[in-house]
Formats: sequence, structure tokens, C-alpha cells
Amino acid sequence: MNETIIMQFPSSYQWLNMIDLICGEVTSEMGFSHSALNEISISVIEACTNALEHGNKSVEGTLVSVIFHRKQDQMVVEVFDSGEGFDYEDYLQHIPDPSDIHHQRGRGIYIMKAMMDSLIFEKLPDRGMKVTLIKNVDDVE
Amino acid sequence: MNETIIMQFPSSYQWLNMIDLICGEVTSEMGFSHSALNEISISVIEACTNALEHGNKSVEGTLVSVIFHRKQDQMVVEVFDSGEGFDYEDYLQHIPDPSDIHHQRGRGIYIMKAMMDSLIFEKLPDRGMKVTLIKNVDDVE
Amino acid sequence: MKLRSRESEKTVILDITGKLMGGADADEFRDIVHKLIEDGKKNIIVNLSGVRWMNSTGMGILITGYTTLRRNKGDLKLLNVSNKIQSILYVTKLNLIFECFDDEEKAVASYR
Amino acid sequence: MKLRSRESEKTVILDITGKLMGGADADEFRDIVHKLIEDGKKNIIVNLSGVRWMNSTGMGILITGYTTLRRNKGDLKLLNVSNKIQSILYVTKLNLIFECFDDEEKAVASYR
Ligand SMILES: Nc1ncnc2c1ncn2[C@@H]1O[C@H](COP(=O)(O)OP(=O)(O)O)[C@@H](O)[C@H]1O
Ligand SMILES: Nc1ncnc2c1ncn2[C@@H]1O[C@H](COP(=O)(O)OP(=O)(O)O)[C@@H](O)[C@H]1O
Repeated sequence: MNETIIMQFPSSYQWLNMIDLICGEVTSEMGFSHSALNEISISVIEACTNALEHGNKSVEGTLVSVIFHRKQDQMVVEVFDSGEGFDYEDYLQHIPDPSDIHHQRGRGIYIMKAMMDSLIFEKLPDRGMKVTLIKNVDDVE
Repeated sequence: MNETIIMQFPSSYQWLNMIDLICGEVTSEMGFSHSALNEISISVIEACTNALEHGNKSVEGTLVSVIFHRKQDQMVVEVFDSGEGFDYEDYLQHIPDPSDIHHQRGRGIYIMKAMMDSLIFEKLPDRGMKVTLIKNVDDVE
Repeated sequence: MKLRSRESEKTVILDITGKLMGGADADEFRDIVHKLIEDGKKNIIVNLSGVRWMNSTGMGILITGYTTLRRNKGDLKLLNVSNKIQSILYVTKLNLIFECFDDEEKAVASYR
Repeated sequence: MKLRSRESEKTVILDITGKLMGGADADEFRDIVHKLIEDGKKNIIVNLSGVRWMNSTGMGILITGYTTLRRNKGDLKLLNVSNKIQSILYVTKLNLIFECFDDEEKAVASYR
């Protein structure tokens, strides 16, 4: 079954609520349980927050793209921005402790890693980042 | 302000609820009143129903695309399918009476025309239809 | 579409939740209406409190139920119609066809 | 984010509705916390019943409020945390930092 859903929106926080609604609808239509649904939605929101904020630097005219698809036993969500990317290999070695209250920021990637079964960062050939979030089907009810 | 939202989904009824949610979110973020919001959502759902059902004939692998944007004083929604189109010029001359209970179907275009300020059908150069739904800003609160 | 059927006095209340928009829903609803008529149950109330929105195809499903019941000396009335569904009823003038209620007791009483 | 402030006994309850996710929200929330501290009001309850979800940036806004208040011998406790927000608290272990309540009376009583 072809179950690809594609979404594109301007780099502004105001559209994150729409992303939350879409995640809820897509994941429940694809048969995920309620708790997996929450984790997917929270993680996709984190990825989109990073895409619009760090990637696109909230620049007018830039877009964030999100592709949802079900791949056999997995729910795969890809989030694209058009920014300059960052040194994720280094960052992933030094993810800060999320319970350290002396930092206001720096919990997004930790949360995504903890909630997803797989989190893949890629620099796109030309410009931009692609973040792939994968949730396995054993969380499906 | 760049406020273009793009959405693409497979030709299946199951995604219409998502379209309803997106319409609600996009139109309220773009500042439309609650009643305009309802009319836009109902009409976009009708256009998407036609796109997936009559246009794409619910064929697996086909997609419906929806583009929302605010154009000065107007909310513009474009709905695309990849079907063969139909003789809309003729149809628009003979829209059936929607209160005639002897017909189960045939109310979608009537409803869109009644609720939108402008409804434009176009056959795409290669294949497919584009339906443009426009709501004027004087309905904005 | 999810459909639950219950009876109150001489009427059958169909509680619909979820989507009513074509595809399998049309067949399912028609079959239920035919079954009810066979059983001599022709006073129907469709409770739409669990239906946030509907498309014109869903409306067509209700219309076919209505005409089938009327032909068999029954009726189909609507209960708890959302704003969006009400807008569709008004713009198509089908509000002149369907009796609508916000109160289940009053809907049931209307069949007495 | 929409924010309403009200008082109960010696505590201030901040009712937040809508989005808490960065941008202007961070400045607004920080300003309110500073104002409350200036006024000597340091027992804060943030009521999140009107917030369906939050991102880690929103969580960071609450953390900064918490640390600011603690430094000033106050506290910031959470009321009516949604499932999604609870998941974030658990996965980050911030549930060990924030006291959470489902019942406003109990939250207020905890400051007595
Ligand atoms: N799409 C992206 N493009 C560029 N940099 C990114 C992207 N995503 C994450 N980063 C970098 O990784 C850091 C950590 O991200 P995250 O854990 O989500 O925390 P936060 O966004 O609060 O800083 C960011 O501060 C940013 O420098
Ligand atoms: N996107 C489309 N592609 C092909 N045909 C269409 C399309 N939209 C509408 N039509 C034609 O117009 C007719 C009327 O549409 P409508 O008023 O929405 O009622 P209904 O969908 O219930 O038939 C349809 O039956 C179909 O033949």
C-alpha cells in the first residue's frame, strides 16, 4: 500500500501545531499505538523545530519538508531543511545530560534518540540537512 | 509573508480527516473567522474527494496535492489530481438542484461554488485537473 | 464509520462515530437501513454527535437512507448535528428535508 | 502562548494556553517570572491544562523559570500535565526536578 504523505511549510513556529495534528492522524491511520503515536509526534516536532530554527534560521521564504511513510515494519519520517547543517557526528558523541537544569536548551536530539528506534542525520549534497526518524513496528498494537 | 503550505496524500478517503485538520489550522493561522474556516474546510474536502475519487479513481500510487496560500486579500487553495479531467464547462451550466433527494450524489461542486468566492477548474497541460478555491478577505475577522 | 444501534420507545437510534464520507460506509449504512425496515423498525434517529464533519458523499448516504425509509412509511431524523454538517444542510437546503434535534428526548418524542 | 495570572493563598497560578515552544514565548515567560519575584511572589504553579503539547524549547522555558525561582528561594511546580508533556518529562528525567500535580488544591496546599 502506498502510504506516503508529504508536507511542506514555512520556517515559523506557528506551523508546529499543524505538524502535531498531522503526526497524530498519520500514525494512527498507519496503525500505531497511542504511546508510539505520542513519541513519534514529539520527535517529529523536535526535528521540525531544529529544521526551521537551526537549519533555516527562521529565514522568510525557506521551507521545511516532512515525508511520512510506512516501510514494511517501520514508520519512517524524513525532515528536510535548506540550511548549512552541523557536525552531528561530533554532537552525537557529546549529547548533554537532559536533566541538567543549568542548560535551557539542548534536549531535542536526546529526546529524538530516546523515543525513536533509529535517528539518522545526513548532509544533503547541495545544501540542507535530512533527519530520518524511524519507529519499529513492534510498537504497533 | 510567505505562507505557502503544501500537502500531498494518497488517493484514499482515510486522509480526508487530516485535510480537515490542516484546513482548520491553516485558515485559523491565516486569520480567518470561524465560519469562513468551516466553509473553506468543507469545500477543500469536496475538492479532495473529487480529486481522489473521480480524478485519480482511487488508483493505488496516485496522489492528491493541495497547496494553501494567502494572496493579499485572498485565501487560495489549489487541489491537483492526475486524472483525465471532465467537461466542467458543460457541468457548471447544469449543476443539479442539491435539495433534490432523488439523487444520492452530485452536490460537491454546488457546495464549493456556494461557499467559496471563486471556484476555477483547469485541465492541466499533460494530465490531471487543478481546482482553485478562493475565499476573500472580507470574511476575515 | 462506526455504528451502534439502540432502541428507545418505538424508535431506533443509530449512534455514528468517525467518518461518514463514501466508500464502504455507503453500503454498510444502506444494509442497516434495509435490515431495520425488514424488522419493521422504521422510526430512525441518526445521532451524529460523534461525527465532526462529513462530505457531500456522506450526506448522500443519509439522503438515500431517508428516501428509502420514507418510501416504507418511516422517517430518518438527525440528532446532534455539528456546525460543519449544519452548514452543508443549509447551503443545500436539505435542512428543509431533514428534521434536526439537539435533544435526544425531543427527537424520540417526535415519533410518538 | 496565552498567559493568565491569578492568586490562591500565598501562591500564584499561571494558566497557560496554546503553544509554548520558543520564539517570543521565552521572553514573555522570563519577564513574568522576574516581575513576580520583584513583587515578592515566589510560589508559582504553572497550570498546563490548556497546553496539549510542547517541544523541548518550551520545556527549557519552564526550566529557566524554575532555576530563577529556586535561586530566589521560590519554586515552580506543574499542574495538569498532558500525556505528551509527561513523556518529555520522563525521558529527560526532568520529572525528578518538577513537582507535578493533577489537583489544583493539592498543588496550592503543597506551598503551605
Ligand atoms: N537541522 C539542523 N541544522 C543545523 N544545526 C542543527 C540542526 N539540528 C540540530 N542542530 C544543532 O544541534 C544542536 C542541538 O540540537 P537539540 O538537541 O535539538 O537542542 P536545541 O535545539 O535546544 O539546541 C543545536 O543547538 C544545533 O546547533
Ligand atoms: N477532479 C475531477 N476529475 C474528474 N471528474 C470530476 C472531478 N471533479 C468533479 N468531476 C465530475 O463532476 C461530477 C460532479 O461532481 P460533484 O458535484 O462533486 O458531485 P459527485 O462527486 O457527488 O458526483 C462528478 O460526478 C464527476 O463526474
